[in-house]
Amino acid sequence: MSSGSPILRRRFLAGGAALAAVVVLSACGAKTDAAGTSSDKAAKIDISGDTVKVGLLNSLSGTMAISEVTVRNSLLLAIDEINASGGVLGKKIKPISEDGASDWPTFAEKAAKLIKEDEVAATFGCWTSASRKAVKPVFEKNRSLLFYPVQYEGLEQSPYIFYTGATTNQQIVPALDYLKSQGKKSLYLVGSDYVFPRTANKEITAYAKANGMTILGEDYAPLGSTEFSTIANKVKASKADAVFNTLNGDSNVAFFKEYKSAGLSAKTMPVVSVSIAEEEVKSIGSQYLAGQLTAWNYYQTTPGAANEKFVAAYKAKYGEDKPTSDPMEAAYTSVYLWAAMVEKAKSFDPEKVKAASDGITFDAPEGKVTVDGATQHISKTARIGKIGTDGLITEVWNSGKPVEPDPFLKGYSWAADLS
Amino acid sequence: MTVILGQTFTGISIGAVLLLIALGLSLTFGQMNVINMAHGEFIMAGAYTTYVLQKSISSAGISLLVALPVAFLVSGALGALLEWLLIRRLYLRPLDTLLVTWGVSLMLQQLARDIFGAPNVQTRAPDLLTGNITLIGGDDPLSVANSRLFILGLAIAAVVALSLTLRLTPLGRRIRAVVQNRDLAEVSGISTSRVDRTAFFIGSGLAGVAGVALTLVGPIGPTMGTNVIIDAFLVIVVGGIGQLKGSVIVAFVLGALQSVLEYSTTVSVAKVLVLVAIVAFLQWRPQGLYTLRTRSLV
Amino acid sequence: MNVLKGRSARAWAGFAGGAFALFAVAPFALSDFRLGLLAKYLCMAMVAVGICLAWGRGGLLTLGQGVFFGLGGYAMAMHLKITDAGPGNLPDFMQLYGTADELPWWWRPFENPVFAIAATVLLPMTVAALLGLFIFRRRVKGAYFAILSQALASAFAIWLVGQQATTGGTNGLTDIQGFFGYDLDDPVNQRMVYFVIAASLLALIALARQLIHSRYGELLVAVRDSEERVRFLGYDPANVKLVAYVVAAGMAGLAGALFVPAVGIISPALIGIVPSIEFVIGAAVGGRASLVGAVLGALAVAWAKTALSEEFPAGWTYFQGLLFIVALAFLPGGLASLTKLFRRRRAVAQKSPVIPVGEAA
Amino acid sequence: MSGLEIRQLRVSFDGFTAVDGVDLEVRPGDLRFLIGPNGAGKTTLVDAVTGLVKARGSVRFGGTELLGRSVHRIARSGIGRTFQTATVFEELTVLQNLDIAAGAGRGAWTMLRRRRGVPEPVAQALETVGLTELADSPAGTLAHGQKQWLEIGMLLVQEVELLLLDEPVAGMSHDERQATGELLQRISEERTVVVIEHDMDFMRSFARSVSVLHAGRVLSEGTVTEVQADPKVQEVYLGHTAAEDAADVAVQEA
Repeated sequence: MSSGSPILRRRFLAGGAALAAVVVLSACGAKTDAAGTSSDKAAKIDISGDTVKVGLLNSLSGTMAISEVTVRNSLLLAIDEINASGGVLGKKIKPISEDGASDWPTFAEKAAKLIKEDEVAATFGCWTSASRKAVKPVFEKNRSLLFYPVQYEGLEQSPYIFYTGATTNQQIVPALDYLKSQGKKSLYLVGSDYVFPRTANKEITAYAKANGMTILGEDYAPLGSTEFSTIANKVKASKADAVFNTLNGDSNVAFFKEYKSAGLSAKTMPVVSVSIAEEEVKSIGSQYLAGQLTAWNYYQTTPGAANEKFVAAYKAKYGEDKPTSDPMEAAYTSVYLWAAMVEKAKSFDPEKVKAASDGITFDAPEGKVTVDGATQHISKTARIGKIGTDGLITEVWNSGKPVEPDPFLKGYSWAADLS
Repeated sequence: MTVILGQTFTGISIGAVLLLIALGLSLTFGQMNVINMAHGEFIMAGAYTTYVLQKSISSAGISLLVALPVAFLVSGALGALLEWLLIRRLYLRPLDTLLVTWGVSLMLQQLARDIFGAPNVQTRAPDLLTGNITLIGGDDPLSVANSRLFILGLAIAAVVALSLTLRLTPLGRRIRAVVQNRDLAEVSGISTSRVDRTAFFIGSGLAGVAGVALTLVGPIGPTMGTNVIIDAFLVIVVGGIGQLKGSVIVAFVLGALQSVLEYSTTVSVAKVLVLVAIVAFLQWRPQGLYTLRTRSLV
Repeated sequence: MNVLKGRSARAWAGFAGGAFALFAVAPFALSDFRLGLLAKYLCMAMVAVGICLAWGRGGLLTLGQGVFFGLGGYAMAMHLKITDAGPGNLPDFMQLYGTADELPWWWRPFENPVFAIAATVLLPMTVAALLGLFIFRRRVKGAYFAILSQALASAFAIWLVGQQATTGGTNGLTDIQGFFGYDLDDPVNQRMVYFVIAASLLALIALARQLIHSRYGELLVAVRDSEERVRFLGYDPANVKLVAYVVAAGMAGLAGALFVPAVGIISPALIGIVPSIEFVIGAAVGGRASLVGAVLGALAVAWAKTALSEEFPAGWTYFQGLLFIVALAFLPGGLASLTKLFRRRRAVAQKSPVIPVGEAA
Repeated sequence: MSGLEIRQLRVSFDGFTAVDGVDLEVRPGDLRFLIGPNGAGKTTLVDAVTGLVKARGSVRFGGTELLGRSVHRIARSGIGRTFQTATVFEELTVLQNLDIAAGAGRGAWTMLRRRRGVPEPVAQALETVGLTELADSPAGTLAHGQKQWLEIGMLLVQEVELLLLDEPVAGMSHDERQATGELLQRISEERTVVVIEHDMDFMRSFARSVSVLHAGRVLSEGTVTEVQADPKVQEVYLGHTAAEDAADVAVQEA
């Protein structure tokens, strides 16, 4: 990423010896050096025995647990299914769960633990961009694989991460295209104060500029903020045609309750949300959300046999009232994709798995997806949905065919200045 | 013009929410000097009470009204239990109380996660409370949300009820006696431990009531309490310990400040500025807006 | 005087034992990964040393240590990000989210390694001095001080998050690759970072011990127990408290600075209310007034967090909460009071006239 | 040695005037007792002199005006006091208590080093108040009377010229009172001592001069005999005194 001077691969020998002398332990530094440990080796993977371990890294406590627990559930479902049909390369998958605790340095610690102590073949998880940024160097340094299942802001392409959620051109750009086709000329942007919304809004602003739309306002609330009366007032006063919502987690509940109280609705000023899936609809209430729009690649109502099977299996395992959602589907898919890559590579070695990844397809609940080996993203069908009074989201538009991933938006002239 | 009026009402409504969540603390923190970090989880308990009641009472309006007293009892009972189990051992160690109750708050959050699931849950608001009243019509309309009016009314009712209780009932007199001079109260035949527990019951119960009100405007989930707890403490600190009127004034002033700053800057900047203003204010009045004149407080 | 000598000898023995464990046992007994975690715990222990001084000995409710930890950490991380990027280049996150084409003015001084290293300690100390000057002069005490510290920690974290273009926002500064020219990717260098941290911790312990047993340390306890009385002796208690507060802030800053190469990340998540409470809890569990207790307590709590969350990823917060409750509600002097209790029992059994003295109330 | 000179001192809290125009002069080397019924303003007067409460008027000690100065500055100009309840640093040893009291003028470097040995003034004070044996005991373990003596010792090492003692013998046994009285007499040879006291026997045995306060004013002043003979004192106070004496006796016998 950074194109600066390469860091000198010097060793701390001199300094180490001096320090060690002070503490009368001069042998220490040299000894380790003599052993000649080097980080150039890929992380070890434990394939002894008849199981292969994978890491599940999700927040099970803290503010992000509200979303991430469901992702872990669907990861476990996929692992169960694969194991039931014989496992991968003849080995059963053994999931090792770790709690990221909604705390980014903890994510980094747990990622290192999974790689170094458990010697997992791959890790699945992370939700926020911040947690992904925190673990990215860990996976890169140890040459281990992470499958990241959530839509994100793009502009990233780590050689050791597979992105199975949507990048911007598979979610945000289609949503903007849809709004444009509906004749919406002015937008108000509301988001949580972190990387994804800020970056997404930069992209939206660039798109608007190139497409004759105006941005009437842009507001951010700290993550977890639940006081939205002022923002609702501002949105209302702006008289925008539509609102583009990149709020995350708890804030959405407060925002939509306030939105309705301010007398705004899907009829007067529709809101397109990119972080509200079935699980969030359930916790906010269709009372507040009916008629509002969402942009994803999957809904519980998406037609097809693969989805019927997924929804049925999920409900059978976790309860009839539990909905499925896009990040859950992307997580579920990511396990199958990894398994397919491993089978094709005939090895658990990350380098071989990476090499085998290009062109792997899977009939996912969202439809057929294909891995793009160059970007390590997957092609996905973009879908705009409308939230119904029953709390389910039904598709009102889709891209017709899977959209190729373009994390750096190279195919869009308006995005030239973004990165 | 309508913007100013609209923001004024927003300030009042933010203030009402602040007041409601801080009111219970004015007893437990303000009167008894206990820093109870689990207060936020008592708010959470009130909100979940509403959720549970809605499962058996189908009318959203009736279940909300029933939830108010039930949540008061549930959170109050939790508070009394906490006082009996832990806090009574810690009256002379304020920071230890803070750390211990923080441990309690961690456990209660996890408990909520295990009972109700990690995702937020939903309650339905009665239709009456999701609408708004239009004050000025026309091209530049001004309206106030019914839910906010309800919370404002609830906050006022709670303040009046609490101050009447403290002033007029024998219980209130006993609480004030214990606050002002514990030893004297004890030798005058007041069971201070029973008064402490009752005060804690009422303070925590008020948190439960606040929890019911919060279901109208915010999320209902395991971490909903942690989001509001520090703001609530600040209201009491700035208002002055042991003084209800200080808390009332400060809640509305902070609400107004927050709404004005949020409108003219951003939410984050507004939050930082409000906190800086509070620190500056405490430089001027280190004991808060109103103080009890006693020789040994804090 | 014999008592004093005995205590001193025991302290030396303990210190030597600790150094032996840190330098001779841990590096051989632990894997690279566990040693890295130990380095992280040692950073927590460094904060606890300061807390022991300010809270345990001085009675100051230091609930804003996250701010000082963060200041130190960011000062170090800013310098490392600049050098990672190389001359003339912007740090990676600025290229992604930034709007400016050059380094913001307040980043520039951190290009200089000497300035950056000095800032890791002096910046938190300066901030603490300014804050303390206001707070202690105005005699903001007890619960007020605690809540105010938390509010400040929270404000600082919110501010950092809001300035994504220049601070990395919620992400913080991640992917730190080099440490003054040494590649942090290399396990040997990671190990040296561990040694630097261990040596720093021992140095801080020695410094704190000197302070605690100096005349100043005695005065600090006097201020804790009766501030008014000290004032009548002709001291200004505000200054006495200020010194402890500022030293504790410097220690937290150094801990934050060393945390960065050890873990490779500094973020607002390490600054807000929760980490600030966690810093204090370690010292409280071990015994706030005892240096050994505070350090071991911080290590134990940090270790327990890792161990419990690895063992019970879905329910570990029950155990963590329970640990805090049991240790603090039922052992006011922390785990250190257990040894005292034991020693007293033994002393009573020997019928020697030892007078029981409680820990700080 | 300096004397204390108070002119028209007034202290009021929320409209209640606790000290209402007191004029008081204490000669250098005096052992002055302040007596008066509860609420007469004795403690408030001492509070005002030491800067604890805001007051109007004038308080001069050795020619310098004290009103308006901060507590620790007043303390540094040679004025020390004790409180009704003994406040020593319970967790520190007797020696540490005295060492701290002796050290207000120490420089930073001295402060940051350990104490080596026992400083001469501290050793002397230990001797004077009779606590040499207990030098290494924590102050929290001392008997009540010993704590009072330690407090007085702390004032001695502080090199104060004026000692303001608030009921130093309350709760002491007869022997302890006797010892304390003799100690005060010794001390007042080189310093000025002002004692607030309710114990009339103690006052009669040791006072060099007496001021009687009543309702925030000085009612009478003079030697013990003069004051006892004053009809004003007898009128408003003596009845009270008899009752207090009885109470004191009761306490002693209990």
